[in-house]
Amino acid sequence: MTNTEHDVSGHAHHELSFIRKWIFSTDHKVIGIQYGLTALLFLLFGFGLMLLMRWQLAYPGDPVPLIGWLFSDEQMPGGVMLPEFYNQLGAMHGTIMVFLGVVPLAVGAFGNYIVPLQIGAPDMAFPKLNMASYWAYFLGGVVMLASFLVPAGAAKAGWTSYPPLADIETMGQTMWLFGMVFLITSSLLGAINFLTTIIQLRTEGMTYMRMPFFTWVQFVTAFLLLLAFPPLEAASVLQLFDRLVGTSFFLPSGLVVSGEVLDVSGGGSPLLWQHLFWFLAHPEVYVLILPAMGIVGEIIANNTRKPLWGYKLMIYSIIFLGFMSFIVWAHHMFITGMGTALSAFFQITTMIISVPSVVLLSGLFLSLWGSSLRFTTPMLFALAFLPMFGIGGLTGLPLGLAPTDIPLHDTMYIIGHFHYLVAPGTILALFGGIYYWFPKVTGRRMNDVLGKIHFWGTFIFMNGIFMPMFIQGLAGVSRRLYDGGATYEFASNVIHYNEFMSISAWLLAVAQLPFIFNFFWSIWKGKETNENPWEATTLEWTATPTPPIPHGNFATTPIVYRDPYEYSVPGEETDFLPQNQP
Amino acid sequence: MSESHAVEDALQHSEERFAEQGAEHSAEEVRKHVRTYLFIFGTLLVLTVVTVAVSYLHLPIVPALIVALLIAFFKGGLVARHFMHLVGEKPLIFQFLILTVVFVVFMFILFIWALLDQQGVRYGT
Amino acid sequence: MLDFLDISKYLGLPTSATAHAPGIDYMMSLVHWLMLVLCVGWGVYFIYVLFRFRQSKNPTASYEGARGKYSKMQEGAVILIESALLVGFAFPLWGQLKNEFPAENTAFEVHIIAEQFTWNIHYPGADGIFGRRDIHLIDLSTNPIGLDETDPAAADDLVMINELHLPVDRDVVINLSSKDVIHSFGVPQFRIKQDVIPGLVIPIWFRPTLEGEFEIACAQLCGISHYRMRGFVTVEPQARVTDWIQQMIDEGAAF
Amino acid sequence: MEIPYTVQPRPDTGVTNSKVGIWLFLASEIMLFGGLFSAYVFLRLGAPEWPGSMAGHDYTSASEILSVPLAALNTVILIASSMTIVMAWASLMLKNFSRYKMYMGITIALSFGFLLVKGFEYASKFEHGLFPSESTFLGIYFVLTGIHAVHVIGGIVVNSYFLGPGSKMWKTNPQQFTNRIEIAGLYWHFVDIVWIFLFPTIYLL
Ligand code: HEA
Ligand code: HEA
Ligand code: CUA
Ligand SMILES: [Cu+2]
Repeated sequence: MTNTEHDVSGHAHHELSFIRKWIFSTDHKVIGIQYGLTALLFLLFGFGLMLLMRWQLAYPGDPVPLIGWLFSDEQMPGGVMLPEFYNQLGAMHGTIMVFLGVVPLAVGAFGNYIVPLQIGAPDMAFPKLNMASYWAYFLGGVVMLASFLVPAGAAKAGWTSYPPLADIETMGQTMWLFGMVFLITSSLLGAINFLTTIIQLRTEGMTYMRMPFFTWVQFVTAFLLLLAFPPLEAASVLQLFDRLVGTSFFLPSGLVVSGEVLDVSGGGSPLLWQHLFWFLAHPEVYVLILPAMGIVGEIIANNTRKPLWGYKLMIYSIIFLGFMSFIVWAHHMFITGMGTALSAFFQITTMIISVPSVVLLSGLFLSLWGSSLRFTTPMLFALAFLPMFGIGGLTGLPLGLAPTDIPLHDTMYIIGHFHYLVAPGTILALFGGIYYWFPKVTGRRMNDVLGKIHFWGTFIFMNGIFMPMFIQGLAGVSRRLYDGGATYEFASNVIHYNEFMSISAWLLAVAQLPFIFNFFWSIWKGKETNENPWEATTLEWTATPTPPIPHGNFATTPIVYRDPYEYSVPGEETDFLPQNQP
Repeated sequence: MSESHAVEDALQHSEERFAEQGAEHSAEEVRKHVRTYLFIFGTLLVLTVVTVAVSYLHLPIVPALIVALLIAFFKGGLVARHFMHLVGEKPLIFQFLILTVVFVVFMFILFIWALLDQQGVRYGT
Repeated sequence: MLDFLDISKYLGLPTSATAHAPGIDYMMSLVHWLMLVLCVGWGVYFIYVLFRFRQSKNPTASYEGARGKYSKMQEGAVILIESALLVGFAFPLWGQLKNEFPAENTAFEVHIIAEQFTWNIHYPGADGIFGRRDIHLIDLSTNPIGLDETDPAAADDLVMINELHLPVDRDVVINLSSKDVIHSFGVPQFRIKQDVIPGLVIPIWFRPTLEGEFEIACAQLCGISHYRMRGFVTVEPQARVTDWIQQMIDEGAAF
Repeated sequence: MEIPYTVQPRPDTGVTNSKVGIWLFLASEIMLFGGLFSAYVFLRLGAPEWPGSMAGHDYTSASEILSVPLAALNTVILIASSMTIVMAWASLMLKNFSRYKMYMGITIALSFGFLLVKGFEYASKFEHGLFPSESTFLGIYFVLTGIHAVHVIGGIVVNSYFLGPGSKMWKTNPQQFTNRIEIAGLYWHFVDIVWIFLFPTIYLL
């Protein structure tokens, strides 16, 4: 390690074959792009499932127009959706959105591409492992998709896969479990890589407290993935045993299914699965939100032209949030018959964990004070994230208090609560991130007019879908209902919202067309930019050329001299000072 | 610039250290380690015998549990401490381990607590 | 207690029909007040900031940014209010529902045995004793809960599908169990919801205060017909309930 | 391009990348087995009797079903292999490559020995109709030992690679090779520790 300069020219001439360069690449930037494209396709697919479902919810029992005939008789005879297909769509929508869409996009794509650049590293610490984790993810995705084709279709016990239902379900559930094992493996490998990279490969001068907000967020996220996923892996193995070997880890004695006494030894517990599942799944929801918050933080600092307010406080909040997220899981289980002491514990921890969220959101809000706001396309998405996260988070409070959770549990209110966090929340932030970093990845900017159309369409229609869910939920309408609640008398005055929500969903789909067009068009035809079009301060923007050089990123290893967001420093010529500026 | 020199110096230093380790001076050290390893190996064997022997006493469940787990923790500790040379390992590694152990303990305790504070009566066998 | 804070009507909660429901509604109102204040407060601030600090109005940003203690005060207030909600409402209400069961033999008792996709409701009849059940006696068309007819206590038992009759203004205890998968017994107007976990018999209690017809809605995904796993609750005076049970037995409507 | 700190430790953390990586991996493994052990405790405390009746017999203690001597033998085998792999690493530190090969070979042989004994155990269970589906006790026994055995197999694969093709690195980059053996050793010791806990919990309690 005598010279810190990397030999660039030697590599530039070294031509890799197409396959090594784009398919089995070990360059974090290519892997990031692979993750990104795959995850976007899965998002689109998951959205497509939901568009189908929303037809059934709006017009229960009516044949699906135009595309109904495409489906098999096991799914939609005569175009009319069967309840078993509805349940498949629901379970797979949840699974795909969470594990194959948002996490791979937020962590696999953005994290992979941006983190090494932001800390001035030549690549991830373990490039081969990085490739392996992408391919494990890919395989997991293939298994999940293939499960639609097996007899009786994909998993239909919800994304939560509660046994005994999941234990006695059809083959799709087995596929779901195998798919999950791949996805978990992928996440674990990825998490190890991120943590090692951030701990070991920070360039000179890049102390922890100089790390960009986004990198910090990825750091904590990686810890969550690393330590929360293994118990679900254990649970998946146990459920596989229940399904394939005939054990009864999750089956108590004395079950009678369809009038027949179930031929198992019994002695298990359905609640065991719930504990193991939520031990992962609660931290997982912070995995969904934290990267989004990181992206929003970057965009806000850049477009307000001032440092993030309370940077350190926010970092501490994230760490605290990450830690606490491991001990709140059973707030998903209040209604399972939890006693007073334990429920008190989990209510307290849940209320405690809401405090760092309040701090984080307040910090982002306060960052706007005294700024010089630029309403660029990414900024619009970032700004919209704030109130949307606020609404989603606030509606978590009545759920976190056990007595008020009684009427709300498993109603549409829950669906509204978390979609405000993951859809108008995370998805908006991810869109913002795409617009923001697109120039770094491609050297071209996306079209602004189309971007703004995309923004307003997405913002309005998402609210159109999810706001009425609170009304329905408060009225008591359960979730996961094939007919959207039409069976029930008490739902009759709120049932009509279903049509409105569904139309919003389809319009939301239309609103994505300008984005998809913009995305591909801009890759080849977008306006070319220099390496730092937003005049940003963090290291990824100082990497020249743009996109940064394969396998190495920086021609000279950058040295960091200052805090991440030195915007509008009094007495300086420019309103931004890159971190590597002495 | 001076900062970068400091880093290089540090690297240089650690390189030298490794070089030394390979040389005579540290060979002696390694041999000393080897003796420890053999001693630990012996202790582990003895403890295994003790564990099995105790199990033949058929103690009631609680003392049996305590003895068995104490010995297991002690054995695991020895392996971790010496074979995995946690003794003298860098603080970073300990930070990981402490964090992980905290979560495992939380999981353990909360699972058991959840089982105890559950409404309802089990039926069937 | 400060009735004007009760906004449960505007939240669109269904009518409340049990003794404990107003407590939950009141708490729900308070939480939503907290949410509303935070939402409106930050919302107004947000919109103001968007206008006040747009680039054309404020071309150079301030390096220091916001000052003052408002955010700390806000966080402090959130912590205080959440603690108050926990200690003042959440713990007592939960304790009441979980621990303060009515004294034995004072309450009206039924057993509900859930299955895909019906609620089997087992009334003990005049003797107040539930007949023995055995899973090996289960026969879907004649004996859905496996009631042992040889048990004398079973003689006057009534087993109905999806028909739950409860006395008004009397404590009710329901023992919930499931034959197959997890269901969830929920009656929105009662502010009651309890997962029915196979392998466990879970008791719940409440006190209906409003006569009328209500629906039991299964709240936990339990298979393809989860969406229509509906039951009916009739709350009426005790005498009518007793009569109804007798009438059903006489008519042989039951199993 | 070169990734820093693959061979030399980073000055401020004092460790190499792969050291950080393996310990993080082990942390996740601790959570995996922590989850499994928690599941075991959850099931066991919730069970009316343990191990309970299976294949038509009533059992009052695990040792009536499982063979304690075989498991004790396996404990000894694993501990010994832990010792030999650390000796393999020490041999490399002493620049004694052939000694390394010997110790690594013994480690792998011992691992196979472990699996062989395990195989005997499994086979004798199956012979008596003691399948995982017979009872929760047998289920958790097979899952815990099975997942552990998968880890042993993983270790065999890695160690064989370092004994065979992977050992060429000794010629080109002895220092990194030594590091790698240390890493492989850390994993292997972990597998040993898991067994140290598995043995009393499943067989003796
Ligand atoms: C990104 C995902 C995400 C996030 C961040 C959260 C955050 C929170 N969640 Fe949520 N939750 C989910 C995703 C998420 N959740 C999912 C997916 C489910 C359902 C799973 C299933 O059953 O399928 C769920 C379910 C769920 C339940 C279970 C309900 C039930 O099933 O009965 C509970 C209960 O406690 C809960 C609570 C909370 C709380 C207290 C927070 C807190 O962290 C929130 C803290 C935030 C705030 C308190 C906001 C602060 C706001 C301001 C300071 C100002 C606001 C300003 C304006 C509006 C302008 N959530
Ligand atoms: C991250 C998680 C996530 C996300 C983002 C979403 C997004 C959406 N969800 Fe979903 N949802 C869940 C997680 C998620 N959901 C879960 C966990 C459940 C519970 C499942 C269960 O019950 O088990 C659920 C359930 C659920 C239900 C309830 C079903 C029921 O209870 O019966 C509904 C109903 O409307 C719904 C709707 C939607 C809609 C309309 C969106 C929209 O916001 C979708 C928006 C998507 C896009 C806008 C796609 C953008 C992508 C592109 C534009 C691609 C571009 C491609 C290229 C450039 C290549 N979801
Ligand atoms: Cu029963 Cu849903
Ligand atoms: Cu949660």
